[in-house]
Amino acid sequence: MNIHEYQAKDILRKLGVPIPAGEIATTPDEAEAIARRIGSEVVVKAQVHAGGRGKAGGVKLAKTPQEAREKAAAILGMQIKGLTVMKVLVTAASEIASEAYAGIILDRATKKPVFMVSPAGGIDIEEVAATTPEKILKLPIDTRFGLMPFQAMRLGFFLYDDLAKARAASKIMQQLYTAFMQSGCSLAEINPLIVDKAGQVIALDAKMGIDDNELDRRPEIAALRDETAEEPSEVDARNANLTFIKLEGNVGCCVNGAGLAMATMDLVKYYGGEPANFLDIGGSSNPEKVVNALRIITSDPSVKAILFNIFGGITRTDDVANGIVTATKMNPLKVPIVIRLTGTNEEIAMKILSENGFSASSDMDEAVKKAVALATGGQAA
Amino acid sequence: MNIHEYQAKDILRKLGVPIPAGEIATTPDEAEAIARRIGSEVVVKAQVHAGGRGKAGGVKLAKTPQEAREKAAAILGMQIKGLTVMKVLVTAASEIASEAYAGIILDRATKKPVFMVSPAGGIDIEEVAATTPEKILKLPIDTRFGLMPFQAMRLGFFLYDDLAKARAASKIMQQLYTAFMQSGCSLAEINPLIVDKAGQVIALDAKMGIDDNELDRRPEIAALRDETAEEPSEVDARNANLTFIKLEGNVGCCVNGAGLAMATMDLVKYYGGEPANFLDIGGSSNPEKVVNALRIITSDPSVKAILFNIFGGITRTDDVANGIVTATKMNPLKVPIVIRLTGTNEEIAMKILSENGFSASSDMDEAVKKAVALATGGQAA
Amino acid sequence: MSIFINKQTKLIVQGITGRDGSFHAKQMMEYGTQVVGGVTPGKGGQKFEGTVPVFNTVAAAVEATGADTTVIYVPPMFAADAIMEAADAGLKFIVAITEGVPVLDMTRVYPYVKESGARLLGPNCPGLITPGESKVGIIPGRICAPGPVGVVSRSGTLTYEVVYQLTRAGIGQTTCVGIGGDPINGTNFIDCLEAFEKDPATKVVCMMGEIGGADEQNAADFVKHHMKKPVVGFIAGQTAPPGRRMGHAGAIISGAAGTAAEKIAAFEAAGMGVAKRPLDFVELVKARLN
Amino acid sequence: MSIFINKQTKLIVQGITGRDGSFHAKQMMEYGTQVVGGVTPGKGGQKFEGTVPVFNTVAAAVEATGADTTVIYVPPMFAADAIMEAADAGLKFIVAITEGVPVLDMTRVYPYVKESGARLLGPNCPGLITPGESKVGIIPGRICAPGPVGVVSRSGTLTYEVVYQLTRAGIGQTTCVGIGGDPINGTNFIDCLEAFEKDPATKVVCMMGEIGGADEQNAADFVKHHMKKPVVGFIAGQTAPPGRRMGHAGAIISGAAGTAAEKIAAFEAAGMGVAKRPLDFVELVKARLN
Repeated sequence: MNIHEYQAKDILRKLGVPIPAGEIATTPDEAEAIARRIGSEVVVKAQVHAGGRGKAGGVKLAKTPQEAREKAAAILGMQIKGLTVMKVLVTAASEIASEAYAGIILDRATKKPVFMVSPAGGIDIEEVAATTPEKILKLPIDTRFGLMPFQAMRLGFFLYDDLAKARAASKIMQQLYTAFMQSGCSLAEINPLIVDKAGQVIALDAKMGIDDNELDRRPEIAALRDETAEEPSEVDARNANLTFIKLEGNVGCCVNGAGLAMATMDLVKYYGGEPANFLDIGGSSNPEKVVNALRIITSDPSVKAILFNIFGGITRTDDVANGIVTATKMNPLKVPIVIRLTGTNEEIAMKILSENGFSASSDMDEAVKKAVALATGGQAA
Repeated sequence: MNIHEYQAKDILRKLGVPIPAGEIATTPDEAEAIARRIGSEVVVKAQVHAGGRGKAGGVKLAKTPQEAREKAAAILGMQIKGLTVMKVLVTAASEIASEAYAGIILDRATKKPVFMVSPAGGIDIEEVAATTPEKILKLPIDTRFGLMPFQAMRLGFFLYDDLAKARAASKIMQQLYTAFMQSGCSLAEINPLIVDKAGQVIALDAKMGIDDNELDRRPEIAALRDETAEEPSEVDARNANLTFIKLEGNVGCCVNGAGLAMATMDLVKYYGGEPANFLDIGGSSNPEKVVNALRIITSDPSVKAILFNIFGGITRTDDVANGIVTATKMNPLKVPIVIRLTGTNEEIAMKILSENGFSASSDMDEAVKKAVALATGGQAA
Repeated sequence: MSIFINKQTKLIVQGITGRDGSFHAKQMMEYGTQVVGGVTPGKGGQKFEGTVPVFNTVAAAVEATGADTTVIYVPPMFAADAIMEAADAGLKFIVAITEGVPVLDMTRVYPYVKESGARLLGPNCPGLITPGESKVGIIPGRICAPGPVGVVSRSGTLTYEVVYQLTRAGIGQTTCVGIGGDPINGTNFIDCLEAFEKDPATKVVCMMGEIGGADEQNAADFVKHHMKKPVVGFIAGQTAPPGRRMGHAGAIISGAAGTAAEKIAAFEAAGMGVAKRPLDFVELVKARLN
Repeated sequence: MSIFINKQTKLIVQGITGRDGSFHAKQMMEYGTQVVGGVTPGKGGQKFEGTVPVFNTVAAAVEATGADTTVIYVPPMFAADAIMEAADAGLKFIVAITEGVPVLDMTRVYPYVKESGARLLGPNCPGLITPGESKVGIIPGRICAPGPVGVVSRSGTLTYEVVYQLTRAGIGQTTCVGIGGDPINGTNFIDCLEAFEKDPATKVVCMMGEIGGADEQNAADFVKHHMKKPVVGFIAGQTAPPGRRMGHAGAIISGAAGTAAEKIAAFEAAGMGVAKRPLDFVELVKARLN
């Protein structure tokens, strides 16, 4: 789960990280009022779960409250990478003397959170890593010990030669690490971490990604989810306990298991089609899940054919068959459906389906080929 | 540093450990008032840094507030192992169904805090360990991971078969461990941990020893020190940054270094004397320390001779010599002094001493023999 | 022969009285796995299915039964503790089925288990099966058959699909291992490849990877430098968009890293057979068995 | 020959610009120790005594100087971090002089250092000296002389006393090691005895223990079963009362355990020479050198 810049900043500010004053606005009026309260030049920043806001025109400097209103009016409602901007952060502008980068990612290779810091901040850190790797210090953190003081100081000295700045940065590193651990992050970054004209080390932007598995035990973090900033069908799927990702194709896929779901999508492509989605109904075989899955798939107008691929292990294929029958009775399908079922209770499932006018196959390749043909204008068998 | 039962209970109570209501009294009046507030049978318990209070008559049941006053009057002012009782804890009496023991000690063999629990509580745990070791579970805790839930449950199930009681005990184990770590303990124990007639698991007594090295960073724990409960000469020495322990003999010892100090005491004994104290002036050679050391040694009326044994490494022996001269000018000695000095600036030290009428030797055995002879009625050379 | 488990494996089930634990414990017992005990705090002293003793703690279960292996079906927030309890109790092989374990928990679990000398499989994995001998986890026994092929995969149902195709084609398996789809897990491809290389009964290895991370690339490197036996590989997620987690916490393309193309190229560079679709395994394995 | 340090030892000093650190760095340099660098955060780039480069971090110091050993003079609340920084930077021998380190800190430091593969001496120790070659710590150089006796002790000035008596009697030392008086320390008697046993130049070992714990008893056991060289032992604290900490955090008799009598009995059972007073070492060693 991603949270917004302003939410990440709230978390960091509470832990003591120096961050310029700022408030969230959903209307130009509010933006103007906030700018007036701040009483200096402000920056108006689109709050969306997408990178490249700056290039897309989602970040603007405003010298006066009136100007803040105008910039907010321009940014609110704009589309950035397909997402509509619903909120802007209005925050005091800083005079930047130098920009650095500080981030932590949960790294699968070292099996640890890894700090990455670079005095070359403000730009894409992956580009720094590719072009000038010597400008990045990567420091894996053993969570049994936490971020030790000497490590924090080493990170600080990598950014700044001056003791006072290195100390200030090392304190921010401790706070960023605390935020990372307390919030259950998979990613937390401050970019840019600046030194202002007065010599203060300040976080100007912040980003956090949360491990979804942490949300159950961190209700205060789970509450930060902003469903208005997400694809509605994905919100719908998540609330139905389905894993769903919308794609650009026209073959709607419904599969049990993530690996098989990906393999099914790949096979669609292999036979010349394009998958409309990733959808994993998971291990349990609750017919209601199937009903929800069909609703979500069919709500996408670009879907021209639906493909079920179910390998019954724990999943009982008769439950899936019952789900399909129920769902299509409630909402008759407007596009053809191709069903592949095999494994647990396969015979019962086949019987249920044929009694209700559906045909089904036990062969994956055959089913995929048929679905692709239907989506591209062929006929169901 | 030891803290009192009531202080240990306050720490545990704040962490959620169930503990009967209780307050501290320094007069019989206060004890009566507290018993009245509690409104049930109470126990009046002497607060001293000594074991065996019960056997010494320092713990009494009182059925009425009037009786609490009487018991408090009897206990306040009594001597337990040489320490005067200045305070009593007046606490609600519990109906005991069973007694268990739970403790944590910092164990040098495993280099870890080790939990010890036993369903045979209320008595001396060392005796349980000696006679029925199968009734003790010893569980070393890796502080990198802390007390893990499964360990706490294992401790709980060792005490109680019943799930509810095992869970309650495991929660208390977590709280005890937290107290141990947060307070910088070397020992923390609950003895007895009881089940009352209502089936509740409750801590009836608590004891904590703090690692002296922790006090600098834990001012709130350091503030719990009760100097009225300690030997006055030891309090005096600690405030002068000296390590001092009063003993029963008559040869006052002043040495630099703990190992050499013990070896010097042993040598006093070897030559037929008895050391009056352990005193380590430490590695630095501040003349003021020597002045304080002499003041503390001579304040003990049983001291019949004073022995200095200084091996000058970091310690400059001329500083020690100057300290002796200054101290004896301020307060002329009433008992003979024998001085052994060797090492750094030995020649200067010897000159200072002889100019001021002291003789000194560089041989440890010779000096010790002479001091013993003087203390037992012989003459200084 | 086989890897990790066989007829002698003595298993305890952590969470044996729970919904998933009890269901799969029965399935494993029916398959022939020696289920010697179970653990559920507070149910110590009971018997599961009238025969299997239940204990309050893993330590007590191990002491009473001499178990060497455990399988864990406990809710995600308790899984890290359950794994560490198993390692602490001296179990040498720990299979964690639980899905949804926080990754930060695993950053502590991993070094703990390693220090204890145990092997962890999972979490978020289907377990493993040595057909005809023992199964630990949730892989359906009836799709497998004994034979000469080692199978290792990050996925559950995709494994079933491939194993099912192999079995239907008359090709049995030594052991089928699902290592799980989480970013940090206890046993990786290389651990399994190494074990299959050493197992005399295994003649060919099938390996099903997916997008995300570099485990498959590292495995390909291992195949190239340390394996004599032929390996056939597959990567799921060729159509996955970057930056989106495809169900498994570990199945995510970060920037330009962890793509299917990159992994397939690594397989090819290692001289491995590459299955373009699950069905291809059958012919590729057949060709390498002869 | 010697143990742990010699002419080749390349040392950095953590806390080199502090009061104790600067004093002893000079002493070590005067004795001939190769002090190749120092560490004080914020003083990176300076030179100590005009010659020794100072760095902000241990990592930078090690990278620039190739040091293999460090000696730590930092305040007690920072000592644990300093030790872990040294281990993290790849130093193989870490000598921590600092007194007053909280014991709970050491419960984390000890496994950290162990995992790193480094050896820690101390904390709360005087360090060690290989007479005529190198000294690391605070043992006064002029009381030592090269020769065939290995010395290991929990105490500082008591070590000086014994070494002084030996040197005055014409008996020199291979290496004198002070392991420190804390309950948890990095190197114990057995580690040193093992090293002395392997060192061809060491002919006799002197060991000064004290009350508290069971290290001396364990060491006696080691002498009995694993050493060919003669060992002479002494225990300080025969007159110490139970339950009182005699200066050193570790010098405390708990109940009936850790008494001097118990330890001396262990020495005798191991066939060791037992010095009743420090002076006795001279004759006992002499007898064993011939």
